[in-house]
Amino acid sequence: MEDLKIGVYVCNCGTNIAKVVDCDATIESASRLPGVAIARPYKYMCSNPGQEMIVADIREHGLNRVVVAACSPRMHEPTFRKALQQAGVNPYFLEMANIREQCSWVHEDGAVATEKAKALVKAAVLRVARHEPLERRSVDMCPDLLVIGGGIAGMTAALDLADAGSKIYLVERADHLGGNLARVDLTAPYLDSARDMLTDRMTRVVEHPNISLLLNSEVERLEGFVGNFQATIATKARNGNAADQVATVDVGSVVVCTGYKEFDASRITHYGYGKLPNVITSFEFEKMLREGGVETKEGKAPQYVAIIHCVGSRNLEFHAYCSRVCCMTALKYAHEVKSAVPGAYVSDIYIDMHAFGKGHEDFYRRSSEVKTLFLMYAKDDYPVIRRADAKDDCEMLIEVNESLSGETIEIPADMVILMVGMEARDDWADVAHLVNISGDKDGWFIESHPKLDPVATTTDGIYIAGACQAPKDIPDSVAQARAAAARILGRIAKGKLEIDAVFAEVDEDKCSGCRMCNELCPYTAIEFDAEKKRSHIISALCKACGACVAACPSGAIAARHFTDAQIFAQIEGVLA
Amino acid sequence: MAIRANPKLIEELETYGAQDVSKCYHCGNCSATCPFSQDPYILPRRSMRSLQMGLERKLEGDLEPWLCYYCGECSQECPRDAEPGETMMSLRRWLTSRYDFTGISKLFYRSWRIELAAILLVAMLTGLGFFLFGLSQGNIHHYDGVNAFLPGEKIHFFDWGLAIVLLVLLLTNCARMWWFTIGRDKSKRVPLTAYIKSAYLLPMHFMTQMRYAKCERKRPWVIHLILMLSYVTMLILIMFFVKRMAAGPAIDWRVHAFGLAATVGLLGTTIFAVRGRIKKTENHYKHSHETDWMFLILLIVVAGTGILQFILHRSGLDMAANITYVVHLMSVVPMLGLEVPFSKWSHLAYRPLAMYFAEIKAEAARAEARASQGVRAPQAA
Amino acid sequence: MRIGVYLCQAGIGDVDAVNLHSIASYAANLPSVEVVRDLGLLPKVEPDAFAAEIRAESLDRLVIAGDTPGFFKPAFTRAMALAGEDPKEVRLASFNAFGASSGNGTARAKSVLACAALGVPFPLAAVPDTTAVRPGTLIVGGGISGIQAALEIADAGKQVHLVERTGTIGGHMAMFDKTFPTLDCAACILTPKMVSVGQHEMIDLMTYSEVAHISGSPGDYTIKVRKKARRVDVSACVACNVCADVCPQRVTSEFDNGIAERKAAYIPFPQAVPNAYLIDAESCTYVQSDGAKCGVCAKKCPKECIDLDQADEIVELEVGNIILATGYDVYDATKIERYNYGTLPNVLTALEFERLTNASGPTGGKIITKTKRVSKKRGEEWVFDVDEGVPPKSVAIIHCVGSRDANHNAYCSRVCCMYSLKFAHLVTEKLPGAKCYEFYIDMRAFGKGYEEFANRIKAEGTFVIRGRTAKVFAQDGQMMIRGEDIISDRLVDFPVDMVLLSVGLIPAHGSADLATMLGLATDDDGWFSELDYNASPTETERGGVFVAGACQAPKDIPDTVAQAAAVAAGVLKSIATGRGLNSRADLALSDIERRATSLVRI
Amino acid sequence: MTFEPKIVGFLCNWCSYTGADLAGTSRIHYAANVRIIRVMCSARIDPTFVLKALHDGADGVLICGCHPGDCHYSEGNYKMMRRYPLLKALLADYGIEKDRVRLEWVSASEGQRFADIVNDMTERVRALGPSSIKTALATDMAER
Repeated sequence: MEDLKIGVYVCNCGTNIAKVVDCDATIESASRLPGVAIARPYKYMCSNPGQEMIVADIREHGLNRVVVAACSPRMHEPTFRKALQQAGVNPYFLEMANIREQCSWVHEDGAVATEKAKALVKAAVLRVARHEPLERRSVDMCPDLLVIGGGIAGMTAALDLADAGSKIYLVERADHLGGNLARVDLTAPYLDSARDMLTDRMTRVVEHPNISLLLNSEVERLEGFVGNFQATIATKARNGNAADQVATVDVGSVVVCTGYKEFDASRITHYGYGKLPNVITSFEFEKMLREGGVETKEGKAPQYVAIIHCVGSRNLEFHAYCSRVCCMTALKYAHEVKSAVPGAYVSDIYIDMHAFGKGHEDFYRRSSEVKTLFLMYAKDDYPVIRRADAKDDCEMLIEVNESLSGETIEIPADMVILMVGMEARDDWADVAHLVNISGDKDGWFIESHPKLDPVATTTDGIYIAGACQAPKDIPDSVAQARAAAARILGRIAKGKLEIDAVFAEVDEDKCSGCRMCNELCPYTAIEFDAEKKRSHIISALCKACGACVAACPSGAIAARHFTDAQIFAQIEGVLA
Repeated sequence: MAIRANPKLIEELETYGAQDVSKCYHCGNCSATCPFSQDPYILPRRSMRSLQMGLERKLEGDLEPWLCYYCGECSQECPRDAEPGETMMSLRRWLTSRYDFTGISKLFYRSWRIELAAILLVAMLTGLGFFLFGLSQGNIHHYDGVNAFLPGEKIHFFDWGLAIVLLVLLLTNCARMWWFTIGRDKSKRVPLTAYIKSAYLLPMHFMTQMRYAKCERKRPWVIHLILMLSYVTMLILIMFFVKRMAAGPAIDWRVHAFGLAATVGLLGTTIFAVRGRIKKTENHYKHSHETDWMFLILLIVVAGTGILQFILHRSGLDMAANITYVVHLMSVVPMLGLEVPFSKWSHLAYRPLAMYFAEIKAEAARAEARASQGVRAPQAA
Repeated sequence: MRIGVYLCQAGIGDVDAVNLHSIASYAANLPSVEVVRDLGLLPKVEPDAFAAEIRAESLDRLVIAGDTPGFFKPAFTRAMALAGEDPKEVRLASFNAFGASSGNGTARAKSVLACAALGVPFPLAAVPDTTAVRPGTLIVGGGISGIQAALEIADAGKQVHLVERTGTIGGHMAMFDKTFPTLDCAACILTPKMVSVGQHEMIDLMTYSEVAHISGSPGDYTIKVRKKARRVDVSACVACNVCADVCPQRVTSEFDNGIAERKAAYIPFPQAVPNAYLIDAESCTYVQSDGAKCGVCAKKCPKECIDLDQADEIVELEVGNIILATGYDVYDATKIERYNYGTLPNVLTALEFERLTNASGPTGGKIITKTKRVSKKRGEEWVFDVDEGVPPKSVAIIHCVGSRDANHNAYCSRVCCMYSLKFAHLVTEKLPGAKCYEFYIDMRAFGKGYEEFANRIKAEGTFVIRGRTAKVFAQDGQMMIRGEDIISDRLVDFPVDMVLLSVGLIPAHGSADLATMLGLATDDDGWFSELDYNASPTETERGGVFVAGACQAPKDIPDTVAQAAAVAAGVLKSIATGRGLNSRADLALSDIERRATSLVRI
Repeated sequence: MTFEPKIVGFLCNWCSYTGADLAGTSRIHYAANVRIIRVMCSARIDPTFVLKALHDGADGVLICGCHPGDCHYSEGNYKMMRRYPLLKALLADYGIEKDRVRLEWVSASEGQRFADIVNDMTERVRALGPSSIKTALATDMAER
């Protein structure tokens, strides 16, 4: 290796640094450090002349390492890295000493601050001496996509990418597209036709040349990593005798849109679902609406219809979470009952009315105006449904501890609609395992960041969209599906997948195969090679947090750019 | 014990003017805005709630509607335009019909046609009766004295008769009000001492309407007070001093001054109210039930014909005065005979009574709480 | 096929935008249409009676046409079933859903009706032609949605021009301390994104700039951006603060929402991107005196990068797509007199409290009440004084301020319940022993982890009172609050030291101008109208124009981010293929009719 | 002259280092005794870093990471949180006073908090006096 030739540049930042820190003394001290070929101050290192000075020095003096003592690396590290690159030096041969934000701006005593600046510069010099040239690498990015689930989210993601030219494998377990939305008649709050919306999407999917629609199919296996997955898809044979078809396809990304299932209302005994004939679930009522059969099991038009919210949601016994869409659906039913059975009385038994979206509050107000009787109950204080007596003019009576009046109220009902909440699908854990993501305690898939990255997961290349991440209404599912599509489009646009030069590596010679690191990685980037009995990091998935590095008992894992040697050098430096 | 809800009641109340109550989503804004709202009488939201759910029996027993003076601040601030003020007004109409055992009140409130027909019928009968009586008994050119077209004493006799009928009707209705609000609830016994202790409230509220003054805007109170005082003055004058009122040609200012003032008061406030209801100047004038108009028109006719016959009489135009007088009586009789017991004017009795009852009930509740030491500890604050 | 067309209006939206008479006669001339009846506003449709009509006319398809015909569909479906016809053959011609409530509403309504009569979903038929698309994208607004959209597109290697009105990107999120429901620090997750935007080679960041003019057509828009005179050279400024130190003019800080002051030479906040100062011309002595006075900052600037005489500049951009991410403003609480905001010193709005409780805010995150300060120059004023201010012993939080209220904004602002709960948490956490009250109507904790968060706040000891406060007033020098505690069935009337108003969201000022410039529809409340509420929540009737985040309707951060990323899908798709859709708004009736007819086979 | 301890600070890049920068941009003054070393995540902080720092003459070590739940890498800070008691126990076995090593959560907006922590820690370590570890370790090494 050629001799170290370190250039140290101390920025005055006008007087921002120089007013407190004695820059000349810092220079002087730095110039005596091992390997330092040149040490110079400048008024503003970040300015063009400042950067040009570095470039000129590299060219003139053959510098191979650069230390800039200036502001926070969060500000200008990219600036100076560019300067190095321009001069033909690997950009990672740069180290910055933060002598502004963490020195001159926070200390008043010049002498003390100067000592600290000297130490920080020394740490940087010692560290940079141990830097290694790093290269950003890239892996191939297959533009094709696997979409699991053919509901509204899955179809949306598929269409966006198919339009952009990718080949899509849309895998749906059922024999038709549309998911749960296919069971719905009208959507809230504008009472638009769900069928029209689905017909539009389904027609496009079926007719799209880039979409390979695989109904009656399931993904059996997924291997590989971002940009390079191999998916094995099994398609059930149409007739019983033929064997299932199994195909393996190459895809670059996977969007999981497996949606939800409805809560099983019979689990709440208070409601007598399954025992009382005219206690039905929202989906059963939806079917009545689609077929024009809003009537009791006895074939009569119900005079009193009651709607009970939060069935299986927002309680301690079943699910603590809110299912997000049921309130609006319930309000929709209030209107629909009044339309299908003019003169019917509708009671709506709720906890809090979640009418939060665009047009929702207005819809709620309209429901009030058509004289829906709203009754409020407290969480976990379930209304109780019983058969009415013969003298009553109704089939059932619902007893509610009504919070807005403080009274115990009995509501007449001929039909009771239970607003069943959303639940993760029974096999969510299998799906999570299949694509290597995780679910929360309720079985909803966990996103990479609840706020800033609601579509990615901790496994790079696997995205989630729609209600499989958490209960969601149609616009929010569509938005999330398109967000996943955008992320994938962005990566395809570049052709290759750029991998940051900073990531962790396993030295196979040192690895003992203890697998301690395997479970530690939040991005499941560490694989265990059973044959070699060694762990291995998929650099494309590594985000360089270094958790495994610190944990490895054999010291076999090195964090590029944050190696033990580099940090040890820094420790020595700051303590000088 | 669960109370059975009746989703149909809200439809019944629509005919009494409560069109918007279903819009209420119970934010509690109105109750906290209301100057009359005070534990244990929280209004108007609770009444809105009972009405939405159709808790008929509970509503019958509520005094809250009578504690509201309709300053309208609740309606103004209501985020859902549910018109709590108007709902309370409608509940007062509905309660009036409930207190009235004859069922006439209900007919009037639910159909303005029936009410109008009843008024016209009574007016016609009255007119016919007096005209025939006058023609057979006296001289139409003569206004006062024994040979008068309508002799004072006879009329006065009729007045008293009417007054007694009125009183009986009112008293039975008031008794029913007591039954609904206090008597029926066996769980809460009100000791006799409480009745006596608070008895002073009845005349006080009747005469001063002091609670009305709690409204932020004082003008409605002043107007209402003038109207009420004028009316009562007139009533007293007619009941006790009608002879002197009618005696002419000399003017007895000790009586006539009151009479004139009352007439001016009646006419002035009525015209103000009519104008207000047309232009919707006040919150409580924004919605007008047919019975409101009926009542105002009757009042104007009564006051107008009253003053006109006085002027005609004093001007010596006895015949014209006599005819006007018959018209006057034709409006007075339906007003007193129909409006007071069966319609809007019954609140003259119900409102002070309600305040009296409210205090008694609250006092009884306080005594009970003291006895059981079961004072509910405040949860917050 | 025998079709019956029934016009039924629900009275929603701009009902005068369509000519029903003309639509009815159009419907009568459509093939197979046998019956056309106008049933008027909010008709009572009796299924039994209608079943008789269906039988009598032997209709086998019904079309309900109107502003929101879904309101009447169940009755017609029932009637079809009773008449023994296929209940699926009830088709909706929804004028509002497909943009017939504005512009050439009647023609659009006719095309919607034609599609319904043919049994073809309108969005399938009403697809405009494609057109060539320029690769650049304009994003208006540098809040979290603008940032997210910019990064999604720029990370794909496509050019973005991000135009932000203020001196820094970051928007409202940069003002927040914590974000619900995870309570992670807003700065921790936002500032790295801001820095990425500032350093991204594909993002042309134009702060302190406004869109002045837009011309062109989908795929080829020409934008004039007014770069307001910042008077500080962004590339040279090192954020040393000398200009602010020497500046003699103090004004209230917009970033701190008026609870602190800044100089006329200032940086909105320390982590601003670009990390450069600016001179506020409105308050600058030099600018206001036409150069006669002051100018000291320019003289003292060590980098000599202040040009106080700088003038506005117009920059022209050519882009293919436009993303509107203009966000929101908050409701003006002074409009609600009963809360006495602006009169009582310790009644604060949500954004004021965000700054107060923010660790990098004026009090360093200490929650204190205001102190009275009297000075000759400025008279009596109430300020947050870290040394003298005392922490409040009780804090009341009022929900739905300006929201869900016919007298103000009828809509729900979607985020206030959750941020109010967050405030309650911050109060109980920072001020142990202080009482905290939440006055709410409905607790709208609907998102992932929200309900659990609400449960946690209640468990922490916050008094959650169902009932919106009616009044905040002063009594004998003490602030009082009066409301109804509905669940406990009593009136509450008690003293508090601080009141927080959970003000609702309104469209950002200036968004109406943008809508006009682009010929974009807004709803009654001024939020930009999306193309299709369910199916296309980020597109608009105008080709190449997208909406992201709260400018479409109030939205929380996760939903905003998802939507902003979703917008990028539309943009990237068009850039990838080089073709984008024209405006649906420009589609002619005949085009839609033709396409719908060709699609009938499905 | 008062004793000026030397403290090494390991700060995570996303929250704490940014918070320390904010203290700077907000010009919050604090003791100059802490010298900061940036790591990507507090989970990267190997116990040997702490030992190395103490060995090389540090009188104290400050570790800062994101608040629980805020980790850029989801739960790196929890890993540090779990390692910390073990580290403390180890140090206690070496006879190192507990105040010499400290773990704190500092967010990107907590510039003031960072300054307060630095000042407080400096005072505490100053009160403890110079660390004897360096000499102890040196003796130990020599004996082996």
